[in-house]
Amino acid sequence: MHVGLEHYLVVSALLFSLGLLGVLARRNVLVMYMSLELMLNAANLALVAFSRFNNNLNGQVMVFFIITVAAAEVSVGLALIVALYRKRQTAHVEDLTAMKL
Amino acid sequence: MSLLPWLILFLPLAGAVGITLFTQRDRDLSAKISIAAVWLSFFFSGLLCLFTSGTFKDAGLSAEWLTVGDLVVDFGFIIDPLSSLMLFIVTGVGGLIHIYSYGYMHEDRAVSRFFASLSLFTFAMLGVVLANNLLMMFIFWELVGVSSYLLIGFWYEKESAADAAKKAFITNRLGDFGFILGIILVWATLGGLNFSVLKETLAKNPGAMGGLATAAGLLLFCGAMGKSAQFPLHVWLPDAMEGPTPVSALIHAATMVAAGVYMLCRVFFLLDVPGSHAQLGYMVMAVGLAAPGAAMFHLATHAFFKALLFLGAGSVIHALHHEQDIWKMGGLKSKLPTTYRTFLIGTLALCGVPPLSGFYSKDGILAAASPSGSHPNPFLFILVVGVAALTAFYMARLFLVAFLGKAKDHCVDHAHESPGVMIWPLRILGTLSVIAGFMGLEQMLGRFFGDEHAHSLGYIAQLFAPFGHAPLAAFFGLFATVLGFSVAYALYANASTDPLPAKLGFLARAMRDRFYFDEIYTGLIRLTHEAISYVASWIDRWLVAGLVVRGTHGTTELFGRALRLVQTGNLQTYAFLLVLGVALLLFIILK
Amino acid sequence: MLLTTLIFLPLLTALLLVLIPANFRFVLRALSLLATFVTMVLAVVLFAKFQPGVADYQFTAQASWLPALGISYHVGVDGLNVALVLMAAIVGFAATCVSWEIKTGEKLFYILLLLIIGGIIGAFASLDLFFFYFFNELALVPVFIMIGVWGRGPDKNYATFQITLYLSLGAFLALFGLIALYVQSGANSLDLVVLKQHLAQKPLEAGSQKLIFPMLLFGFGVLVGLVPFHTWAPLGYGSAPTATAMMHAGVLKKAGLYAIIRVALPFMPQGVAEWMPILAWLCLGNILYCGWLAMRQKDLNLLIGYSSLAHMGFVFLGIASVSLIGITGAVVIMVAHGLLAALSFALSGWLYNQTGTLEMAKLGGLMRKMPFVGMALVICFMAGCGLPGFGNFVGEALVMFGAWKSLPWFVVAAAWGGLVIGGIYMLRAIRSVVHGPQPDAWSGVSDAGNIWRKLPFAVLIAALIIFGCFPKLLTERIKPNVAEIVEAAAAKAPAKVAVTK
Amino acid sequence: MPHLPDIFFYVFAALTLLCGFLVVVNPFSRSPVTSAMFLVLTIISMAGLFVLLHAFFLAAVQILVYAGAVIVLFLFVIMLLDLKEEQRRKLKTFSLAAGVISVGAIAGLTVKAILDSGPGKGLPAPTVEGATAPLGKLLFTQFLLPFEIVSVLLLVAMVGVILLSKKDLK
Repeated sequence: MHVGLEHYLVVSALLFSLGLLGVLARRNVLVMYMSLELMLNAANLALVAFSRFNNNLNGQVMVFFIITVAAAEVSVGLALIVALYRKRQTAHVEDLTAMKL
Repeated sequence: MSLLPWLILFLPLAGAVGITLFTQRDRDLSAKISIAAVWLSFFFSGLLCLFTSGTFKDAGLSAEWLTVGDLVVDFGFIIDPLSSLMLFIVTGVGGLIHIYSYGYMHEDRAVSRFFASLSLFTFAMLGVVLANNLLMMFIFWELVGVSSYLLIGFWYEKESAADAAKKAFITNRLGDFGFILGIILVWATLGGLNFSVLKETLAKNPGAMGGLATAAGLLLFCGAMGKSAQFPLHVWLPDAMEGPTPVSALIHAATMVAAGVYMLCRVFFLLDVPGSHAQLGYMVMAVGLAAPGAAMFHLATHAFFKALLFLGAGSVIHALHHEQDIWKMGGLKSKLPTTYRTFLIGTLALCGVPPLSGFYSKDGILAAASPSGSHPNPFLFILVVGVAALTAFYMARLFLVAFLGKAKDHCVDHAHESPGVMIWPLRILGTLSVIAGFMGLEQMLGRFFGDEHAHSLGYIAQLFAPFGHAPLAAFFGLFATVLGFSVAYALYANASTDPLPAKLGFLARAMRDRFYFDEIYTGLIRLTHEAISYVASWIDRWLVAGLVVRGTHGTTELFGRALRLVQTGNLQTYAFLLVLGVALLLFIILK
Repeated sequence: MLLTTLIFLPLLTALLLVLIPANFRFVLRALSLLATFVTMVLAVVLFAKFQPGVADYQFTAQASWLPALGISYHVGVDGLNVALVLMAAIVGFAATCVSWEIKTGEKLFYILLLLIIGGIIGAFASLDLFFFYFFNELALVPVFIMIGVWGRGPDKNYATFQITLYLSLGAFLALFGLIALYVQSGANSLDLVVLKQHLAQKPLEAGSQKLIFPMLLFGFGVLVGLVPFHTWAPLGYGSAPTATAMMHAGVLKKAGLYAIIRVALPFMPQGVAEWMPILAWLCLGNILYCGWLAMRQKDLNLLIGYSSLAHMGFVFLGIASVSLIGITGAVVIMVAHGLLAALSFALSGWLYNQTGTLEMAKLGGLMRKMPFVGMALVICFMAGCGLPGFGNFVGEALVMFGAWKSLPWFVVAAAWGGLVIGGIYMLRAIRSVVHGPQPDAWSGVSDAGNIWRKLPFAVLIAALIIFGCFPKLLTERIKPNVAEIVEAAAAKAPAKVAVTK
Repeated sequence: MPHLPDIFFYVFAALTLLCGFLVVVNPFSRSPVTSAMFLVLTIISMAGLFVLLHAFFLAAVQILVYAGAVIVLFLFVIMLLDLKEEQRRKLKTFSLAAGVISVGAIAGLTVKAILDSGPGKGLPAPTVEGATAPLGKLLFTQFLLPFEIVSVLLLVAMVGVILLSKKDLK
């Protein structure tokens, strides 16, 4: 079968689900963060695929922005994790339950 | 010319405001400003009377105060014999009391405040007198209430004075409640507030008030009851004696109590509807008997001799350094000769001894009720005669015990006559009490109220007039006075303690406690307002604030606590719930 | 332009204060005083220049803001709000004057106070309901913060929660009503002028009128303390710092009433016919029930709080009468009561500062030590029980005259509540606070000594007396607009309450 | 005879998914370092997919930014924090099962939806080229404002990171 939009979208969906699973199952904040990156990339893939098959470059511009924002987000997020680690001596979500009253 | 009423009315107010704002510190100056203001008013009243001979109508007398829709309220004056006479009483008697107070209050710390209140009182009374419409009258009516409140409670640090002031105001308020409703009722049925407008409307259509006449009359009368201290709203008056004695004179005699009668005379035409008399008759007898002229006449003479008596009593109290128990006095005749003489005149006038003024004015009322009078009413006639006898009795008692006989306490030894500023008002009032009866006031008022029989007689003829046209009334009046005097003399001529309580037993105790009216009122208020407010407070605290508000708050919090169990604080639990939600949504959308 | 200056002068001053360091206390206070004083003077100028007897909006200014939704900044005054703007400016100045009592966090306090003042003037002046709501909320939010931070008494936090929740709920309901009005009217605008023209040609359907009207009535009613949504008021005022209580009880509350008269009455005649009888009964709740509650109070501030609710009852009675005289009276009361409530809380604030308590059983005989404040208190309470010579009397008398024809028995009850019950609790308060012998504990208290301390009281009393003696100043301005509103509101059916005669 | 790019697609897709899987659930190692390394592989194979989609510029950016910067940052933090703890902790079976079920549901639903709807049907032959020049033109004309905003965002992120990394963070 000729590879079309559907194929890329399925790959994107599966990749997204993998990332989601990582966020849900892993206990290490850093790995959860990586899983988030996976999810972002899955979205990127879908966008690029749409862009290609719809003959419209706007999708790729969007991806460009996503990558930029993701970079910013990663830097801030990691800085937060470092700060958190300094304070609590852990990077383990089960130990970070300050939100509980 | 039309400037005069404005000056008369606002001079005392200017005095009060000036004293309050600028001369609080200078006690002497404050007193002088106040006295000057009231006497200037008196002077202008004289001018007004001279130039207008009693009646005056002019556009400059009225200004629009408030107009909304069909409610038109003017700020205007009515100048007729009735108000002219009252102007003289208020400014004249009031002015004498001002002067008297200058001596009486000399020692007091807060003279400025006293005179400011006095001026305010004069202003308010003048307003009531001059008002040309019901609402303006009500406005000044209320101001009279508040200024009397300030005066009665002048010594506010005394618990009794503060309580008395409060009581006077609240009792007056009960009357005002009726008054304002009466005003609204009259306005709603007749469509106006000005006395002249109302009179015209009623003249054109005598039945305009219809079935509401009685209601309106009773409501307006309610207001008069409060101010004039008519039964059952009389309870505040005895307590009002807690104020300085000149205030008692002012309230009792000269003006405030008179305001009620004046108001009834002013709105007399509204009440002059068959059927409404009967209810009123037993209360304000003369007005009820359709004899407002007699009522106003008595009001004027009463102002003179009642003020005289109070000021005389004040003079005694002043001389004895605030000793008020008559059973500690006695033998004041030689110590206070002028006070003694003027007090004697006052007593005789009040008791209705001819040829003093009280005899004539009381006779006017008696004559109206006598079998040959305009409104024969034997029951009232007997009642009035009885009251006259009682009056003679208690006044003679007071006089015998306080002025005659031997001194009963050593405080009398140091007594000396009051200074001139206090004595001269007594002398003037004494003179007025003597001559007011045959000056022709009665005829003047009679003409105003449309009695065509009234005509001027010579002064000598005037002296004997009562015996001429209603001999029965005159003789009964005299008889009552003589009876009262004799009984009092028999009991008190040489008494050193009061023999009466022992003889009357329970009745005396009831009298001492003023027939338990205070207790009844306190009980009534407890039973109604206190009880309701207790219940309201309970409802508010436990049902509204407690059950409903706290209940809502409690239920919300309960839900919150239940939901808090889900809040583990674990990021992944939240994420899991989120994902479940997303899955559910996707399922619903995509299925 | 004058109006815009009036609104933004306090707001910009608040912005300026942000830039001044917190320890420049004198500068902060002086600037706030200056700004509010100028605002007051400008408001007086506005009031004086206002041309009475004309029903149109004057001093209007308009700037497009969100054309897609038909929202624009549109301000202007007519007879209804010109006096309210003046009242707000006067009370604002007085509230700034009495704020010397604040000793901590003055910077934030003055900023919030200026926000309240600018916000509420903006709310009164706005002719676009969006901006009315926005400015009203701008003024309300600082109230919560101020009670929470500078409040007093043990129930401070509960009071803050309660007042926040109640007022937010009321505002939410009202917002819902306004949005419903926006959608249902189809005018694509919340501008009063546009709405009026649009609704004159195409009135709302009866069904939506009957739904939107109660939303506005009760939503704004909660903001005013309509029984049974009143419990927040006394407690909140009892805990609030003086200036906040003055601003809220005096001015902010009136915004709710203003909105009812301005929006609910003229646009929804059928809603009026449906709901006014209920309002008439509820207003009795305010007049009598709150009056009785006031009789029971042992704390001066709670007493003032309940009595202010009782006064609101008169306004509601005036509104419920839907008559020219009654509603004119209601507006007069709004103005007079604003001044009066501010005066009462300013005085009770002074007493609290001097004695540290407002429990009436503990006070007494204060007249000797503080003749000025004592006299002002007597004047204030006398005005509170409807003494002629003060603005309140004019308003209450007008309401009673106006309501007589449609609601006679309610007037009887109201007169009883105002004259007798009001007299009883006000005089009891005077008796127990300033009269009687003076306990030794208060030998150290002091009167409002210098002119600055006396100024706020003097300004408020003077305003009350001026409006009381010359009511035409107010009524001549109010009348034409009320006449329009009554005409619109009574178009369908006048309020009639079935009362057995 | 399959088309050559199609073969490449299957290879890269399989690589991407496999490496992604190993990022999340690696049966042999719980170390974050391994996850990070597999993330690099995922990203590189995704760059391959981008190339297949003619998004050359993005493919380059992907490798440069992600593999070159982001993952390095990750590794840097991992080394800095010296994380070993998770190795000792077991994955809870319950949470894993719950995760797998819910995520599986989502995956199943989306994939089914994609396959059912067939979004690629009837589209014209793809001609668009994601080269640097057209993309750049677009970025500096139509998307100039977002571009500038994003640059400000980067600045803000930079400032934020510096602030967060201060020692005496309170």
